[in-house]
Amino acid sequence: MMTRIHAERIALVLCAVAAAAIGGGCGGDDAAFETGNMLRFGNGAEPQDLDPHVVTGVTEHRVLSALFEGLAGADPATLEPTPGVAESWDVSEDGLEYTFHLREDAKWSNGDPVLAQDFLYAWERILTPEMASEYAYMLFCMAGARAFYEGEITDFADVGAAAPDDRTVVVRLEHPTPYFLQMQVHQSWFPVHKATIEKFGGRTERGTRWTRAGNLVGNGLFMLERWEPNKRIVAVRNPHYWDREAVHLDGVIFYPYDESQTEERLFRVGELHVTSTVTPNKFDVYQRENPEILQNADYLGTYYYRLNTTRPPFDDVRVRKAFALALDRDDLVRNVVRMGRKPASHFTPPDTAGYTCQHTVGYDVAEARRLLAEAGYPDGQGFPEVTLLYNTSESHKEIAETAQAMWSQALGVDVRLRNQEWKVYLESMTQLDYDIVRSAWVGDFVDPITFLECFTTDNGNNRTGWSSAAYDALIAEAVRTADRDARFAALQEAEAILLDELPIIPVYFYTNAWLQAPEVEGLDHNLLGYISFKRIRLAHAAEG
Amino acid sequence: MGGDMTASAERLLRVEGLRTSFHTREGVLRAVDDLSFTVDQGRTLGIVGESGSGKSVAMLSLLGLIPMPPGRIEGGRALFGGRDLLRCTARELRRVRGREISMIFQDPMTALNPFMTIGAQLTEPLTVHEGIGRRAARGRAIAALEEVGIQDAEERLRSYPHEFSGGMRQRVMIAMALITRPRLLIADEPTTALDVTVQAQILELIRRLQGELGMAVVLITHDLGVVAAVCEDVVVMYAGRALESASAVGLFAQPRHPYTSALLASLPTLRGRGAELYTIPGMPPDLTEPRAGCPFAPRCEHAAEICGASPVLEETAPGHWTACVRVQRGELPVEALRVAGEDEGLRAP
Amino acid sequence: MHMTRYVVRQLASFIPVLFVIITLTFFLVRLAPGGPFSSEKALSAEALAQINAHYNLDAPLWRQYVDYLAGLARGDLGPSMKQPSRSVSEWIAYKFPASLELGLYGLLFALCVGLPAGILAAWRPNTWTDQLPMALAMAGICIPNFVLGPLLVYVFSLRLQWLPVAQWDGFAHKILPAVTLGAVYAAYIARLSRAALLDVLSQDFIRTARAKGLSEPRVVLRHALRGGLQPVVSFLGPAAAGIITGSFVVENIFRVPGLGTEFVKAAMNRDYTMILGTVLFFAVLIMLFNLAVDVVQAWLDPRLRHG
Amino acid sequence: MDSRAEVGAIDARALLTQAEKGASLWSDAGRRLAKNRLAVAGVVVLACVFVFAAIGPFASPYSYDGQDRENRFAPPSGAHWFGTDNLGRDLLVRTMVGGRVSLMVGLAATAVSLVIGVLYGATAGFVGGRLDQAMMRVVDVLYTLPFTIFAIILVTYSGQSIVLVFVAIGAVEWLTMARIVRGQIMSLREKEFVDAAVVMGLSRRRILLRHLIPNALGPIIVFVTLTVPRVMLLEAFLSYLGLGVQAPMSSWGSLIREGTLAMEEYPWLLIFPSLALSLTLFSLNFLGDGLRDALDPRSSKD
Repeated sequence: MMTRIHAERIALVLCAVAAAAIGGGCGGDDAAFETGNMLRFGNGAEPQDLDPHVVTGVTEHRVLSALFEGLAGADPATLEPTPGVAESWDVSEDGLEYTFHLREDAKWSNGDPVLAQDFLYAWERILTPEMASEYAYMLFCMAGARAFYEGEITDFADVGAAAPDDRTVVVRLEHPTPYFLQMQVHQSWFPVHKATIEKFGGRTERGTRWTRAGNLVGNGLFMLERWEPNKRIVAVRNPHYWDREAVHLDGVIFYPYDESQTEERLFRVGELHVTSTVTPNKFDVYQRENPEILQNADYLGTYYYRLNTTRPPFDDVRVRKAFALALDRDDLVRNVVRMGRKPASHFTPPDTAGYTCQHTVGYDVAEARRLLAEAGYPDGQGFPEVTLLYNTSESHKEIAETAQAMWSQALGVDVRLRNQEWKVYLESMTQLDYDIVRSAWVGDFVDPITFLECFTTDNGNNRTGWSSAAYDALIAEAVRTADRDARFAALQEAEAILLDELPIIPVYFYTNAWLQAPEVEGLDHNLLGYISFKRIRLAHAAEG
Repeated sequence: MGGDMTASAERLLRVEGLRTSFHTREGVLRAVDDLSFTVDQGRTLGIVGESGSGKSVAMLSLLGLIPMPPGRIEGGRALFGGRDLLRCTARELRRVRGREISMIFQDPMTALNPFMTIGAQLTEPLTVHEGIGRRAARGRAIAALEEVGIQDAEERLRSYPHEFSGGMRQRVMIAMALITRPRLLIADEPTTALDVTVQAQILELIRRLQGELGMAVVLITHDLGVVAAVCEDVVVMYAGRALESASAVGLFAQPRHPYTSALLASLPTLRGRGAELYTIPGMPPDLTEPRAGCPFAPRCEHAAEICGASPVLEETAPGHWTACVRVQRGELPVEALRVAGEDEGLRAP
Repeated sequence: MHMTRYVVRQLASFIPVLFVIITLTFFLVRLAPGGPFSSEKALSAEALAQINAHYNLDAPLWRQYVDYLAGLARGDLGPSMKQPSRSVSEWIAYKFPASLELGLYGLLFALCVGLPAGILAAWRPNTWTDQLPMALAMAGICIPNFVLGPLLVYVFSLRLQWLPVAQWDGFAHKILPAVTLGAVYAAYIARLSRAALLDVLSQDFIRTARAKGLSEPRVVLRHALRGGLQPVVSFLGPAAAGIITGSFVVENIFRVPGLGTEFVKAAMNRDYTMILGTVLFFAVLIMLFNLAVDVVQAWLDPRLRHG
Repeated sequence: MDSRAEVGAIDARALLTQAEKGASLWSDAGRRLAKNRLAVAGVVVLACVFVFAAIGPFASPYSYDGQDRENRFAPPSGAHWFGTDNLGRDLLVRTMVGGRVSLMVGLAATAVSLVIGVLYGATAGFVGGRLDQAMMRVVDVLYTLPFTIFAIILVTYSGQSIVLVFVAIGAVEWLTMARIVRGQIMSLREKEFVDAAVVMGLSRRRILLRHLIPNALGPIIVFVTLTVPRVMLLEAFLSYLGLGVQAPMSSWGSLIREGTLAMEEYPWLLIFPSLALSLTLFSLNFLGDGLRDALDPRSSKD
């Protein structure tokens, strides 16, 4: 009867384990919370952290822009500066000095007033070398910021930021920066609450508990109610927010679904109001069946191919040009990329802060063949085998497959495809260990410079081996120039050089597509994909 | 068949015309072909034959223990206590197995469940058939172990089979088989896998318990010596059939079938030391081949044309039945079947 | 008892093995191209230097290794480089419960479906009660979880609307992930237990059991099952360690906040400390499970108890 | 009755012949297999799948990478029996070509894991003791090393080739195989025929290869039929890491993965590659079952 005893014992243990599992699952952190007037927002991925000085991504930005507020806000559609913590500001004649006047009623979520020193504290923190902040360069337009970050100066007082009194912040700039106010919406310029940070660790310590729900003190529309990684982030009304009357939502729940299929399914059953993205296949379906739900907005990003100019055959500009001309972008975008995106015949997206490149690279097979023949490869004869490298993704793959087919058809050349896992791909790209590599650039702010400065000789984002003294000079000139027209003229000239030399082949300009429930109102889109939660309202909830 | 010689004894099991075959991918194998015999109460019947002669299959057929498929019982009757075992439902058969008829097997090393304690296995027939409590069953198990001569029985109940020697395991098997006091014990080569001294002990044990419990025993063996030592009646099987059936005394005194005679001749102990061993020429027949006539004919030194006719058992002497047509017809004098070296002969019990 | 001593000895033998695992992993991950902070937007050399210094990545490799071991000795797995809001131990502590729960349900499902299916199939081999469960098991093996998950969601969540699409809250949220996770294991268990049971059922002691007049259920469940469970148990040891540490695919489809994602993501991110932490955790689990297998095997088969 | 010793020897020999049967069974196995209808059907279907994959593409008017972008996502029709994919390529040809990769990977990687796993596991299980402990610790270590990293390093430092896929998959899959075989061998070691073999003075190598492994074939074959699908799907993950075949070439695993993404909109992209995979695995499974029955020394008893 031994076995029976054992069997009973096992059954008991199993029951206990199961009970523990069920009990553990149902209890604890799954307590119900109010979701009535809350925006259920698909946020794409899990934030790395909620420390504005640590994080880098768009995902984090959306959460942080609900929890913090900078000196200036931005119009959610046009990105024009709007008052934020500063109710007004003055700009000096030369455009190099900004004086911000902070509003009296700006408060932290614990009731403390938001003071000028909070901004200086934050900026010093992000620029302190030990903080090792990856986005510190966003502040480099500030005089001395770069030197401080690189350790050349150690006294923050020497950096161009000052607080003459509790309610005034003065910023001196290194060079004219037309997008300076707009950058205030970026987390790298947000203030942080000194007492909170230092309560949970050192000033420049990463990953302390200050960003946890219950600890985090912000100054935004909402405050952090709960943060369950990979489940949800709940932000609820901040009772101390100065403009609380203007906020319609009771809160936002951010759902981190990096699987866009899952996101779409949740949207379909009504669990999400907004998704972070939509797949091309679903885009087609919604466009056909529910166009009112589908949102699509221009996004400040360019998809392009880099060519390795340091080795044959792409060290020859004629070959580069032949490849660029042989790519039928219209066909590619219409049939493969889809999603309402636009073929790119230049690098900087059109109408970037009023700048549209006048020089273009088009689709001309005859010319492409002529150039290739001129380079010594008539009808592709003798052309070495080249490889198109991309990081693993379904969409990159299908674009690469199409490009391969187009080049083969138009030029008679044999392009092999090669996919690599993300970090390997980055390494190959950085080491110039490729022939052609899939690339993308998304602007940090709305200004052509964010695109064009990538291809200066020493820029870490160049990654093509291409170098042009004339180009470098033009970019440097544009950086120094305050006058808009003169600046744009220099940039036009620079981009023309880029498009003549073609170390890159522009493919298409991004758009941001997502699904949005009909009851969501006031969600405007802009080029940077920034979300402003202030004006969003849920139609049915407002009535009820 | 099966002798009216002991008319006084009550008939316990009567098997008539049992036919069992296996339907394998190679064809139909007739393992038991028209086998008949009887077992009388309290008596010991030996079934003798070479490996593959169908003796084990016949016994397993009675208890419904051959795997079906591929096995199939094609015909016959097996009357036991007023029932035909071959036509019992599975449930009825289960009530016979282990309660009225117990069986022990050739290899005690593999016949006991290695995953269960001796105690659990020993008491299982009791709990299943008699539904008695755990404590009572335990008591009976201890008694049963002591009965088969196992020391420290109480201790041993907690042991596992691998902690026992082969002989001990066979004792446990016997204890397990007899714990329900069955009316018939089928012992399928119970001593083949054991060494000589143990073999004798086990046989002696079976004999003793048979006497004490008054049960009948069917002893399957390929060893005529064992038959001579313990059996009262003998059936000689070859190729799935019974070739001869007699009392042990009668059989050893005068075999009435050439096969039996050849078997006896091949016993090493019956020959003088240093003499060449007698071997039966040829191989047992392939049971998947359809055949007619005497199955032993191809190997029989006395075979004649007439052996192509199918033989049936006939009583050629009182209580002595044979399936040899030539013996039945008197063509073959039984004296010709006497074995050499008979002087050293076997002393029947 | 022998078993206790065996367990203690095995536990002691873990330490050198873990040491080897840590060492190999530590140096292996550094061989993979790219680091935790390589990104599409290239960091300036200064920024990279700063951040490497912050995470001690600028020290000589042997130094980093020694420092890591020193931290380990203090029970400190270090900070996560790519998810700095929590330390590696905090991440494991946060994520493991969901994986464990999902894994247990998955395992429970696998056992509750797979074992009876295997027993049923072995009961009457080559009849429909054998072929139907085995065909289903084969289907379970053919359908990868990244297909099964969406299929189940499509049928049960989107069409029938019985169960939630994703998320990890109430019990209802756990059914589809558990089934998706457990299906292939159920199939494995069914096939393994059938094969093993058939093997056991052909052995002599089963004939003995039948000769005792036991009913078929009793023969199969009491006499054959223990032997038949052995291959299942050997399979389940490492499988269970794998299943309760989570599945990348299932967690992604159903958005389970589990550890499985971390194994893959940490590797993809080159989050060195996270990789080491999760590998170490997994190693300990798998060794414990293998030990558990040994113990269960010994319990199932008394012959192994004094081995 | 003083011939017991001799009888004992005869018994041992009988046991041995039974066990040896397992080894000498291979010739016999083919004959038995031929009588198993399901197994034969499995072989026939497998042969068809091989022909489908190997020769099929030549019989099609389409090529696996021929794009017809204006005709993308076309449902199955007379022109495209399996429909077309996201770039208007014929899915039938792509399924056939994908089969080449999957079949090759499935069989070769399984074979690699089988050979290593069986030899390793059998040795550990048979020798036992300290060596077994040490060998199993090695398995533990390898089992826990992060596979993703391993694959990434493999692709980085060895370039890319289909052979690497076999290596990568074989390298992980043999571990479980070794465990299972070891368990089997350990329990078989207890059986008498091993004692008999030892008594007969056979070398350990011979006992292992001719007596133990053949007797453990049942579970091994079952596990092999379980490994093939795992391996085929693992290939899809490896190609995610950049190991394996490159686009526009594909494999069943990758086709199925892509099909899942379009499951609701363009179901044929999931259905046909899945059918091809399932058909193959089912046939393989029937063949495996048949093979096991055919090779099982016990099934020849009586």
